[in-house]
Amino acid sequence: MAEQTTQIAHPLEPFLRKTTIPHIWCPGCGDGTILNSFVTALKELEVNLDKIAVISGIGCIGRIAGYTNTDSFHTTHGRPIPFAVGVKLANPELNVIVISGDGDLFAIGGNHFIHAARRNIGIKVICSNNFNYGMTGGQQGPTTPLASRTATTPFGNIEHPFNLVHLAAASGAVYVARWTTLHVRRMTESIKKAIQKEGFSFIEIVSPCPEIYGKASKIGTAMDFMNWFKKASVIQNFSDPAQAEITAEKIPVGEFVDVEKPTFEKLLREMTAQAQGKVTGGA
Amino acid sequence: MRLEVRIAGFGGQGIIRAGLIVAMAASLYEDKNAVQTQSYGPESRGGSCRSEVVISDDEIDFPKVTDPDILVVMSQAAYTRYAGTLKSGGTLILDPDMIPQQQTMHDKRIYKVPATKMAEELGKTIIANVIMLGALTSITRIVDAEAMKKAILSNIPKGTEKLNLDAFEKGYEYGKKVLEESNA
Amino acid sequence: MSTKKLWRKPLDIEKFKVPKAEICLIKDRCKGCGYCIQFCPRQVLEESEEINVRGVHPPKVVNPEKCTICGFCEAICPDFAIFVLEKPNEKKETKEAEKNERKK
Amino acid sequence: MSEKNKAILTGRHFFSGDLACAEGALAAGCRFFGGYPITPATEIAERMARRLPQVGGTYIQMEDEIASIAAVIGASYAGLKAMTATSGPGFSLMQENIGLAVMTEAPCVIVNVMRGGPSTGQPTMAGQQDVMQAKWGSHGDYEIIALTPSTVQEAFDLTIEAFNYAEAYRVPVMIMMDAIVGHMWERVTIPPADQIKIVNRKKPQVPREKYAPFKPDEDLVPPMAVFGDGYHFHATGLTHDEEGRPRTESIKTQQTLVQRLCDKIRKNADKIIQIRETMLDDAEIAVVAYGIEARAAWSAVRKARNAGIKAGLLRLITLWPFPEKQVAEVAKKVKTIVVPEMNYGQLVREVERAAKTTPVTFLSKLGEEPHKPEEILEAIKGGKH
Repeated sequence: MAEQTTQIAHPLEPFLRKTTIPHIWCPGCGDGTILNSFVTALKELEVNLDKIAVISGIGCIGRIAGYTNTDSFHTTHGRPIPFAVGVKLANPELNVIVISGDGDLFAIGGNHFIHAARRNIGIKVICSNNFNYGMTGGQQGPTTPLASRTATTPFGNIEHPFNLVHLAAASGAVYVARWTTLHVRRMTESIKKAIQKEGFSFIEIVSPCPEIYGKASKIGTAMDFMNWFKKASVIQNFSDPAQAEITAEKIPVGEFVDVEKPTFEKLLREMTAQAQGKVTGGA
Repeated sequence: MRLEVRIAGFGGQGIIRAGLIVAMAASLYEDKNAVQTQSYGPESRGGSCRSEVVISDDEIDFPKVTDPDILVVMSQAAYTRYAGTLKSGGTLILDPDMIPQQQTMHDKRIYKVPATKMAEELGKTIIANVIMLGALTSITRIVDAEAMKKAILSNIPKGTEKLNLDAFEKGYEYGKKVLEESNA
Repeated sequence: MSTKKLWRKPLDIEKFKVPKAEICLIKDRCKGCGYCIQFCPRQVLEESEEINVRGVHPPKVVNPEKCTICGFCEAICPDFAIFVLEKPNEKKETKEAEKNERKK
Repeated sequence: MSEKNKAILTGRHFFSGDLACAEGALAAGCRFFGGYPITPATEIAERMARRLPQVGGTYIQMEDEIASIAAVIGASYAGLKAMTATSGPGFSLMQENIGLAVMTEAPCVIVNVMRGGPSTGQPTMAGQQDVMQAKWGSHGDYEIIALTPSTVQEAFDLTIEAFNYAEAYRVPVMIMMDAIVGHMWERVTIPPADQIKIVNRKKPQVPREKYAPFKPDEDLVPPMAVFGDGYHFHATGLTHDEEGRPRTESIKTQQTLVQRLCDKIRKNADKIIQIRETMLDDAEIAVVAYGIEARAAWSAVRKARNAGIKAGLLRLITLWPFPEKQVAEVAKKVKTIVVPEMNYGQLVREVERAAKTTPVTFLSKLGEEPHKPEEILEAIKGGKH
């Protein structure tokens, strides 16, 4: 018999904080797959885990920082990016990864996102986009599709959603990719690429929220989400991010931006070197 | 012995800086205690502003000026507002070109120093405050001229030392002259 | 025990003997999303009849010989409940399985 | 010149309160500043922008005050002494993450150069209207430390002490400096580096497997690991156990944690609280004041003594934890207390509470000017029996 109820530890166990699995996420929630993909990337890169800091915000995916066996911090709602900026600038040797949700990063924290991207601070931002505020019971958010029903759009959403890859590209991110949780391998490869890249990197992961959004929007079960992703996803590497809007019919995925630009840390280092030796005295 | 100085005018005249220089001269380059406070509106140019200095041999408790012993005014608005606050017997130094409407004040010593016009002659109107400081020094002797010059030099951009010292001297000499005239 | 695995199906797979897979389940972690079953490219898994502590039916291995150790089930599982190892040889595997059987 | 010498400008200077505060921070070892320009605190940011790169530190102007305090907490967790400076409107924006700093015990210093409020209020003018907000601005029960300078020298000295308290107690420490002190220029003497007392946070003495990031020592303060040191620890704004794990469902964890966060300050209050007593020994009337008002009060007390009135001054340097015991002791000795503040009645309520039956006269001043010494003198005379 090939199958067994195993006593052998899961190979990713060393990358997960002890006693935290099972996690709090719902059956079929994409956040678990994102965690899986993220720690797989860490494992495959063979990075020094001492130099990884995982920062999260509020919402379901916010709990991810507590699950990774690295230094980690679970901030207030919307603030993982500025917190991560402080960490990165205080110790540029650290690989600082923000993993948070669409509401956290683009509603309450939207301003922080665009400015960190503009400055090209070398933090990596992974967004679990599940189209709504799952943890608080499924309210409308900045990526909720037009006309979609949520707890706070009982008559259908009248707001246009963000196209996150376009926003990231326009804000100055040097690496931008989008995948769904069905594209696990590609997701892992993108995370690996982002971790190794200098500068502000952004990966959007379109993720199922079966228990909350799935019900309100009538998309349905976790499997219905995944089947939608399978049917609608079109890989369009390096296509125009402005044209990458997510619709019911089409989810453009792929790498959209991969460019080089001096990072804030590099320019800061240069400026500091220049400033050393020039002392402003008192009066 | 507590001495209160109020310098007032409008933003852009170097009023705040002038007060700072006086306080710094007393506090760093003479063995006195001094504190400078300021008040200004949201406008960086043109709004009313005042700079106040308390100088004392003792530790200074209240740092604000209430009834100044010395008042320097460089605008009509400042004159109108503050001339009455000057202590009886106090010293008023004013730029007559900037203050066309003046009252008669018998209990105060008034010295007219056309600092703005003199600054124009030096080619830089922004130097009027330093000319005023020169006059203030020779008329009131609140601080030694050397201390004042040191304070001026540590408050100005590099390359403007000569201009500033010339302005100070010009004001100093003018002050001496008006003082002698009034004593005569 | 080797943890080496092949992520992609090699083009020349037919020429080579498919390594024997050891599909490991941590059944009580399973939340029953069914991704591993649905997205297995070789239909190795099926929903089982048994109910775990979470009240869901974890997968069971029905076509072990078809498994190519592509690891997709392991990668997509949101709950770290399934992983695949390459079986070094039949003998040792049986022992392991027996040992685990006894522990139950 | 070594970096340390560059950071500590030993000697006599003529500084504003804002500049002295920045120099105090550098002398204390602050190497990160995240801020957002706001009158009348901008000079602190400007000074830090120029000075931090010279000593190998980092200055960043963030997109707003929310980001500023978040970055400060991040830098603190990455091992640097970190600070931000703001005024009322920015202080309001920071409140949420001040709570985060309290909850995750992030040592940091927040300077609030107080202007007139509410709202945008009087940007270029002074107030003492944020002193209650310093203690109660964020939600939940917590204790912070707040210091208030009355002189420019104190702006320098207290900023160093603020960092020392922050490091010792793992708590946000606030410098509540009214705009008059912030913009006031006076002489500051900076001592040689070896004469400046510096406190650094306790580091864990146990290996990673045994490290519980929120397990306190006897002083109720847990040793603090730093990101990158290999401890792989987790911190969260959620209610958490000693391991740092969220325990939002546990009543006991909430009680233990919140009580400890408060008690580490309350039980060390005697070590933290600083006051100055002037002519209080035989006083019948006490003026209790802080910041710029304390200097007006000092002048008033001198004038009262000259007029034969037995007045004295209790100057509060520590506003929070409130010097309750110290005020109570003074209240027992005197017949009446006068409290002048540049607000419409804030810290006076704490004074009243501590003074119990001793009558308290409140003097309010709103707008740029502090009380004139004569106004306080009048109140002293009015309270004389």
